[in-house]
Amino acid sequence: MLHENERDLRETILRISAVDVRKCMKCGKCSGSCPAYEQMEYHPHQFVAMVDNGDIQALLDSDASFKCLTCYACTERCPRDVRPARLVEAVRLLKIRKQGQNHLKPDAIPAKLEAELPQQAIVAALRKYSK
Amino acid sequence: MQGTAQLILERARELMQSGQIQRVLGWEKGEFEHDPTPAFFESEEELQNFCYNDYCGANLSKYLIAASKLEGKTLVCIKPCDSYSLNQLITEHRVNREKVFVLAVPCPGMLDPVKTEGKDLSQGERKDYLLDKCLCCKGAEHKIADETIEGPSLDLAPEDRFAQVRELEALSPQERFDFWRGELSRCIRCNACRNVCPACSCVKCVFDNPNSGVSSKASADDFEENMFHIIRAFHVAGRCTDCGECSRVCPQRIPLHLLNRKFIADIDELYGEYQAGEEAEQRSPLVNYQTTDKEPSDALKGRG
Amino acid sequence: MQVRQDWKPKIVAFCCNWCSYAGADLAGSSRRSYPADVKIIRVPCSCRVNPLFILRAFQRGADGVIICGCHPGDCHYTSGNYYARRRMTLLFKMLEYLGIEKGRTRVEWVSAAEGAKFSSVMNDFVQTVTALGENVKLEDLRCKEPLN
Amino acid sequence: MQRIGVFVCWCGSNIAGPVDVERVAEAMKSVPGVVHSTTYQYMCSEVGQSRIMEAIKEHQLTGVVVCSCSPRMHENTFRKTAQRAGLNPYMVEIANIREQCSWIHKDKEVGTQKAIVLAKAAVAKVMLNTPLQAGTSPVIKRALVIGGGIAGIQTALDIADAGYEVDIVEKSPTIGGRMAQLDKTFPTLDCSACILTPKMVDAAQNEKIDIISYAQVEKVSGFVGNFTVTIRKKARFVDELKCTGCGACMEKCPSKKGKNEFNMGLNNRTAIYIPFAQAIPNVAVIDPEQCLKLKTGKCGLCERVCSAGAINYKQEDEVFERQYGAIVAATGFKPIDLDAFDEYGYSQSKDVVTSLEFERIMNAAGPTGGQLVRPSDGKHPHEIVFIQCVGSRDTSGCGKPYCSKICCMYTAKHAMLVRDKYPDVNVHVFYIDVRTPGKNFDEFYRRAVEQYGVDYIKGMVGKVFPEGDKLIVQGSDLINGKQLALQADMVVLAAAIEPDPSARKLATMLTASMDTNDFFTEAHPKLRPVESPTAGVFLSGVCQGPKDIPETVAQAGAAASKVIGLLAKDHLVTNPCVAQSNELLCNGCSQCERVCPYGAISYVEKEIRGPGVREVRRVAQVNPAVCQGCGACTVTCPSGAMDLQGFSNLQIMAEVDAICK
Repeated sequence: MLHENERDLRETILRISAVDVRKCMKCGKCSGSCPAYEQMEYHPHQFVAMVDNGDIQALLDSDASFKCLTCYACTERCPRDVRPARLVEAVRLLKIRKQGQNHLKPDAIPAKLEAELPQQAIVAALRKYSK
Repeated sequence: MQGTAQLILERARELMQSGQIQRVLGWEKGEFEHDPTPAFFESEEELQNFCYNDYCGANLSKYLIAASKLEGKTLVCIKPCDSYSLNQLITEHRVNREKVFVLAVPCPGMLDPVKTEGKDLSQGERKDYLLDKCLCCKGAEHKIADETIEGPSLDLAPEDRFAQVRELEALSPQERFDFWRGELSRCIRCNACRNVCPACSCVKCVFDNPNSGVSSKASADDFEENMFHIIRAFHVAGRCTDCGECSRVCPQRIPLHLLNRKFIADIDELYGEYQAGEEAEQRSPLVNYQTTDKEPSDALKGRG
Repeated sequence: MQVRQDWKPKIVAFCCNWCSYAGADLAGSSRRSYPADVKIIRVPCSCRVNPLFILRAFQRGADGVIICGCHPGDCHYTSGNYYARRRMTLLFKMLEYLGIEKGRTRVEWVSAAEGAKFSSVMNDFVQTVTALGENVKLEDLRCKEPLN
Repeated sequence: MQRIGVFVCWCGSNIAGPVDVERVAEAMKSVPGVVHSTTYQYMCSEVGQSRIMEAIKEHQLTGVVVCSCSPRMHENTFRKTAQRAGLNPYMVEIANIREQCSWIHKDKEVGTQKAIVLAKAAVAKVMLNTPLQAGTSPVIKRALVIGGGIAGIQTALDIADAGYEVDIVEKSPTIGGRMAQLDKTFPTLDCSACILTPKMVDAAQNEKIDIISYAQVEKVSGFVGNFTVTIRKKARFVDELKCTGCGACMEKCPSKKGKNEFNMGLNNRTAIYIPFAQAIPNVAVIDPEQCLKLKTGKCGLCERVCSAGAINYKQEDEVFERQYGAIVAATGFKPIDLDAFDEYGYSQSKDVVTSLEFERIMNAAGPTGGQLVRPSDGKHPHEIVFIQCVGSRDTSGCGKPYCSKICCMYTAKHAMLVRDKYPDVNVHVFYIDVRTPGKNFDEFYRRAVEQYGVDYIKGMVGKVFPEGDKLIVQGSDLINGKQLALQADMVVLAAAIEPDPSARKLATMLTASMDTNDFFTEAHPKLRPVESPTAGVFLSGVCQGPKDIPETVAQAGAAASKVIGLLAKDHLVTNPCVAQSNELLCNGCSQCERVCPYGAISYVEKEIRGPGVREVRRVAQVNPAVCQGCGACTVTCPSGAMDLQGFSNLQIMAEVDAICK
């Protein structure tokens, strides 16, 4: 049995993502497709399994959701139409919606700037990683 | 309207002269402007009485059942909303497509003689005088046509046709019962609704068949009034195009279309949107199924 | 409304020959009782039940009508209960729309192995209909025997 | 005027305990129409039955109601009893006062009252019964098998073995089907051709079997026992009777650009060709798309070299009709198209192949002579990656939702064969689950792992892309929690299988139902797995669902035994409780036809004469040999033209009335 809190978190993630994690047949094609696999502490298939298990806190504590490139390869190739990227997105949203949990702050931007980096990417990242 | 009528007549004459059609199915002038009646015109001479005016609300498609049995081709004037009924009749093999020349005629919305009676039409908007069915117009597109006469169409955002159904659904069972008792108790069993309905085209109606077990010429009590209308609505469920003729012709002004629309609303909600007569050879939702259809117990959940 | 003290509802149960009628038989052979108010009419398939029969039952004074068939997917005729499911759903929703208490109509899937289910379904249905009382909205008074 | 006899059974104390049977019998005496009412301890006993027979004669009964146990128990018994006494067996109705009354009601008053109502309902019904005659229809003693793969061949051989004539209609120029393309078969690794071709020869030499190759079914009419089938035999441009299969024409043919279908398009063939060496019939065929003579009128080399004079450029399609008593669908399967699976690089690299292509590459008679080489450059591969479940178990819409069933085993077979023949080649298999239910199947798979050192990786491949002359296979290794990027020389995709596209058209012609995946539906998923719901149509092989060779052969035999059972009868006795259309009431609207699960309803234009009516009208007709009596049509019919004999509208309403009284 899950704790009430765990259950709530699980429900929240499922509601935000509209993903049916029970459809997963644990084939691992999502993680086989993921270009950010090495950077992510938890991999796309683990997001699905961990959400199903109600193990949301670990996902929230990890920065894996910010390493996801949102390329949707996992979602595109999933044979069961599970859409793991939306779970990653939901975890990220749940995190940045909390006070002071922004992953990217304007102050931190100058350090990340590279000459080649398009302006648009910075704005997009700011939108994606902070509320 | 007069321009349109003229265009229809000219074309009808041409086709008749060339021998492509044997007769015209249209509307005949009445005594007054507001009472044209459906009629067959067998000759150019007869066509002098043809009219197409603001009161030609009648759906002619059902008459084609009889016309299909006649020699030669019949030209029929079909308004956009009538085209659904015609498609449905073709799907059900009641009308022989080969024997029909479909002249698609434009419709600017038809007037309700009850609404216009004693009124000065220059006062108020056209909308106020339209037939109820026109207020939920399905649009200016003909779903079947051999040839199209261009002309003005109804420029009106259609009302939500299910609004009244939902209002009724929101009432308590007793209120609904009282509403329908009030309406249906006015029924005089004149059979006008049945006779005009393009879907109600059985060669012999169960209500006229002494062996059906439900025959009755006149409703003797509440039950039979209900029974007649429930059975009628059920028999046309999935085939009713919502042409609104039943309510239009009811001398007691019973809103019979609300029974049909209930079936349509439920079908749309439970089995996916379906418009009977949208095209020929469709499969009606009542002769179809999905293994995943909702269970009756779930579909009937909710209020009272 | 005057209800006689000894009033018992009249219930008509249409059961398909292959599953539900056999389920009713099993309820009997395993002695799972349900009220005698339920009388069963055997039909080959739930898709044989015409809305006319249901209205006829109400007309003649039935207080509740239940249709039992094979579970979806198990129809002896492969698809009959799927058609019945649509027809009955729409008909019962229409009756509800006309203000008839929806507890008076029901569709249940009972397999030939579900004797216990058949009995519990019937017990429950009789209870529901009894609570609703006599059917007065859909009856033909000429068909009624006079009240004593 | 009906004269009804009521017979109330005590069933020992089973009924007579909780029900006052004498009171029931007494009460029935006053029911209009009832002329005789009595009880007996055991109605089903010899004595009980003879009492019924005596009463039928003595009281000139026209109908009988037995108040007893469930009709599911003894309806047939009492029908036969009535028949022995000269009454039509369908003039008997049963009131179930045991299972549905005495066994569930303890209160004797309650039980007795209910028994009376049930008996009255049965009387009300029997008053409206009409004598019914079970009809008969003749059986044509010839079967048609559609599809000449192993399923069709086996079915035909078994039917012929029982002494019946059978035709095989095969759409390609030779029988053999998919099995002929296989190299080895699991789990025994015997050579596919070695076990299949003798069966093909048997079929060809069997006097009872007529192989109609390069042909298709165009139209089916009729019903069980009596089908009429139109067959189109496509023009081969070669006289089948004259051609000796010497192959001289193939050597001379200058047009060599046709895709070799037998080798899955891995190499080319000539315009005139014999699909493979052991083809049956071993007769050449000209591909009109490739033949220079047929396209341009210039060439004619094959005609010149053919010493048998078999070439006929003017040959035309031959269309003919034949009659059959039974039809077997054995249309088989094909691998799915991989267009929707770009990630595996099938269209980008020649070295990504399907398993069936790999089968041809490994086959000694295949395009490479059985040498394992890369299709792109002919080099020997060192790393091969197999990917399972390509398009199977896929609910995303790109593939098929079902498990294709055979892939786990043939992949293990391929992996094992490669390791056996080329120990220098490393073999990796990406799998989601390894499914090996079957005799000696799991042992086989374990042998691949344990003895042959095949590297099984639990996980799925995300993408395959060429890099230099290698293929990079990126996939997950779920057990080790790693993402792998393997360098492979070849990738083999276990593509899902799907029913042959011809099956859907055929199903429509046969009015046989199909599921959403286009597999034929069986009459009952457990108890009638080789019959279609359409009487007289049987299913053999993968057209009913994915299966391997042993299962296919078993099902082929089962289908054959069902066919034999049917053809062994001279006449079919039909159930008289079938639908009947009253032509005077029928609108011809086709609604009933759409709900009929058996295709029993057809329409005719007919002159209808009735009171005040004389016109030609389209009306429904029910074929009583095909109708199973479900009654779906009766409710669909708005005019009430369609009614069900034995369960008519009026009969059921009479029961309703009796119960509600």
